[in-house]
Amino acid sequence: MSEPGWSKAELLVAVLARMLDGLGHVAVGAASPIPGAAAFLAQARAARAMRVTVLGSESHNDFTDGGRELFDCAAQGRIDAFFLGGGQIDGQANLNLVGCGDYPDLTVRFPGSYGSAYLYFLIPRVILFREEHSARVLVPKVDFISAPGVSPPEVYRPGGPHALVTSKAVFAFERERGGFRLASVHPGIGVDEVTAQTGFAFERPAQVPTTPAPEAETLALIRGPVGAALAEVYPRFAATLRRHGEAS
Amino acid sequence: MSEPGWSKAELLVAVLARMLDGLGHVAVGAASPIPGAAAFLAQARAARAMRVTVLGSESHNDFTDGGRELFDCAAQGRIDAFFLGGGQIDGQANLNLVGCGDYPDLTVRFPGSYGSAYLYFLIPRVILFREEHSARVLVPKVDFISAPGVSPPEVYRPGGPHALVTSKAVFAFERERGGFRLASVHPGIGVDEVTAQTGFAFERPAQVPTTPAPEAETLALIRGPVGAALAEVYPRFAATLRRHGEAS
Amino acid sequence: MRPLAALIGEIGDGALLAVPPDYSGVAMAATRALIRRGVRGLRLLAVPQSGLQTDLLIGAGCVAAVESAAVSLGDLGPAPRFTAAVLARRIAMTDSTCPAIHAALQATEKGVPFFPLRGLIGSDVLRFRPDWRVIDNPFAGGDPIVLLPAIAPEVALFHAPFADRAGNVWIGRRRELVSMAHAADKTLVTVEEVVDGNLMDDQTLAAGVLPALYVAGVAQAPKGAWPLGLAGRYPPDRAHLARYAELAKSEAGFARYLAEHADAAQAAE
Amino acid sequence: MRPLAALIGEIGDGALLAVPPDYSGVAMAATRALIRRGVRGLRLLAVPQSGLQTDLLIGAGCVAAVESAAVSLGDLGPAPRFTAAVLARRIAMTDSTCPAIHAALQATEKGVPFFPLRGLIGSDVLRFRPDWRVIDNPFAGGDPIVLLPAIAPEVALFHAPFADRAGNVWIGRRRELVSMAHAADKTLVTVEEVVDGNLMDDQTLAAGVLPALYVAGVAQAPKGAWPLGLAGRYPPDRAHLARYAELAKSEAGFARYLAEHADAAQAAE
Repeated sequence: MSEPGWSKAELLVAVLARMLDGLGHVAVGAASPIPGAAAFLAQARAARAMRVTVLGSESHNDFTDGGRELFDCAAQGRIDAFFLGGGQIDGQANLNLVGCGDYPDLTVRFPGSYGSAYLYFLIPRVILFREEHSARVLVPKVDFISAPGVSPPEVYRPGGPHALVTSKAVFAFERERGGFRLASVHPGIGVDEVTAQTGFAFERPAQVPTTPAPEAETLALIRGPVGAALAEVYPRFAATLRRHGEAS
Repeated sequence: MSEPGWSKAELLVAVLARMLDGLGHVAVGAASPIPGAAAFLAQARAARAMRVTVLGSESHNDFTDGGRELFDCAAQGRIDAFFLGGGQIDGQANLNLVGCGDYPDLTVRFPGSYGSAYLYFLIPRVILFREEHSARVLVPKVDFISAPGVSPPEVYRPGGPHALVTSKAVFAFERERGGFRLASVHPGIGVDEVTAQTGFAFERPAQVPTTPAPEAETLALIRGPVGAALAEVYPRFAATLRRHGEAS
Repeated sequence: MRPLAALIGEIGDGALLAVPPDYSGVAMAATRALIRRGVRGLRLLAVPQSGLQTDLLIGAGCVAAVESAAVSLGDLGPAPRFTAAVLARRIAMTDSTCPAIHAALQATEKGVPFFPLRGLIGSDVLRFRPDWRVIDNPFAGGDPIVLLPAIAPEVALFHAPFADRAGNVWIGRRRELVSMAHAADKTLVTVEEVVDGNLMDDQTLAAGVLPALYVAGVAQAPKGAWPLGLAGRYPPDRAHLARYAELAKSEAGFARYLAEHADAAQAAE
Repeated sequence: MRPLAALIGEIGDGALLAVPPDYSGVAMAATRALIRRGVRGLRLLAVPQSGLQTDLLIGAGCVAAVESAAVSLGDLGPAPRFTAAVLARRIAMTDSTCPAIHAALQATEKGVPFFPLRGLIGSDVLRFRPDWRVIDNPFAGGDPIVLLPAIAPEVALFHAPFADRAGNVWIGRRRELVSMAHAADKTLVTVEEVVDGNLMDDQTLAAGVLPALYVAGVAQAPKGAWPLGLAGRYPPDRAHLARYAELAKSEAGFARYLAEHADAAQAAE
């Protein structure tokens, strides 16, 4: 198989950015270079001004009201999209950022829930992003629910999961049904491989599309202005993108 | 009767300042020159540092968290004393800053309750100050309770009224009993006059003391550093004090 | 940047409009423009009290309702048009107390339906607020505490020293403006001047900035708080305010003041 | 100004100690001084998360309990001593979520016993917090909402760029430090430098000041956040942090790190 003209990271950036096009304000966590790049990409090609807030950044973060402002801002409905990950993610889009085992008797400890138990409820479009696509991460049922994927109708919840993007595939989350549907598999990945590596059940169309490869203009943006914007926040990742750009 | 060597305003400043001696943090409203002067006087002679916050002042107000900070600060227990007045004050130390009549059908309208409905509950030593001593102001029962003088035991109330100072007399408030006791009458004022001009019932000792006149050192402080500190906040009142100082 | 007339075009008849106190940057030029335009039925929320601005809007017939902890001209005495309108029951007055207004805005800022607040119990402020609730503190029992419903202004309007072209507004220590803007659907700001560069690039300035994220529009209005003052820029015009306090005591005097200072002919603003 | 040793003398064994996240001004020099002094039984409250500081204190045996939304070394990976201590149940870990910690401090700041917060319902974060309550929104009905009890730290400890001799501390945009200080009984601050004059006299600086009113003590500690960074002053020492992340994976490695960097011999700090 010939080398594609793009890296896996660039593919993922392009996939995530498509989910952000047209939004007004996208926020990204401090340690999220691929989502960060996707936000800058969507911003670079946005028809109307798009705001990108990168937590922990000095130059891409205009908050001036302390650590609570992100959460207050989300509650005010001023953030349209955010990214969350998880040590475990299950088929109901429940997220586990705390650990494996019978809490509090854990066998594996993750850092903790951060703001997930809140932001997942309040931000309309939460995109789950986890590069590792394995039955270890994508489990039938998480051991600890840092944030639930769905809520009963009486629970105030303007937000929730929109999609799950991994290194192998894209799943859309169907809120009504409360489950994932395989939306596409990345170039070179088979549906069987995805099924085998996914610990939870999911719907799939009769024909599973292939995730579209990044277009030339998209790659040019990623390797140009997006990389430059990233450099302050994610210097190591930005350097990787630039190296790839120079090599190609 | 010979002219005393002090003005009524100076007497009142001295009376109020005695109630502040030894406290750590005194706050004063923007339109309260005599309480403001009393706070600066207490500060000028304090053995340990006393903080004075004048609302609406630029140089005597270190708040940096907006209009709510005074109230939050009081709730945190970081303000020891404050002054309140009232269009009407009754014998239970209820304050009316809203109006006279059968609310909302008022015949007289005052500006409004400001923060009284809150600060009266939370600041340990609230000193009621109203120069006008008349049956119109000091009534048997206020028409509208902006802030109640006493609360049932189940109500959270670390604060409340300490004393009432007018142009004629000083009343101590007895919280247990929920009523005023005449503490002293100002020089030249008779107890009968006070009784006649007070619309509410109050306790009195067999011998009512005369309010002590301000000492020479006190007057020197009022006419010197206190006047200077006042000048930024209450320029017209400070000028009055200074004129009296020059004349005496 | 937008022209002042376009900015206040965002304030429709009947809007729930949040305004700051007299010392905190009042958009008086914008207020006069609103009066000239003939806005009607405003529901004013004073954060947490108001003076000249509210009195002027009431006198000019622009106001249906006021919620405030107080309305007064400070040491210049009562707010005459407010007082007359309340006594005549021409406006719906909702009496509150300063921390309750701050807390109700903070509730909206945090996206919660209510905020708890100490104090209040036993006051007639509480008794005449059927929209407030007293519950028993669920963590203690036998501890009554007031819950205030969140207040969500449609528009917040104020005046500030300067902004940049991105819409970042420097408000300095006047952080009541921050909560107000966070709570409001739309925040409109007039400024003394517009500066080059981005205020967020200077960490010292940034500490006093309301970010553009919360700002729906900015218009330049030099001396835009006059005759009130703007901290650090100019003091209140006390002679003018005293004249207002005197004239506004009568309807005729107020009409004269209005003709002089907020007439449609004064379109320079 | 006080010597660092005197400042941390205010932090007793078992204190409920609030600390900021790694990017917000962590008093690392003070932390090393606490370790040298042999403080024990600290109950750390991360506002709302923590990293090196918490890991170091846990590894050095100073910590009985942690409440946090997360503990991690960021892109350098898990916090090894935290992870080991939690898995071995050697410390009492109370899992929270960022906005809940902010809100619980705001409750103390406002002097109320609880704060409402959206979200949370259906999470195991809530399920394992018997101290949190779900009530039905009294203003709506059929609308469950979480109430969080107020958290009142005994001490808040952080590092800031500068302070004046009156104890006013410039914190700039780092306003989580403000709520933390308002909520804490005592706030202790280390600073890079002490400046002449009063910070409140300059309105531009004043906007970023935590007033002395809330500050129980200030000590000068140049590079006091090292090896973490201090925004606008110096970046994190990534090589050092990477070495820590590696050494701290084992108890022996951590002991070696501690001997090198927080030994009693290092009394220069």
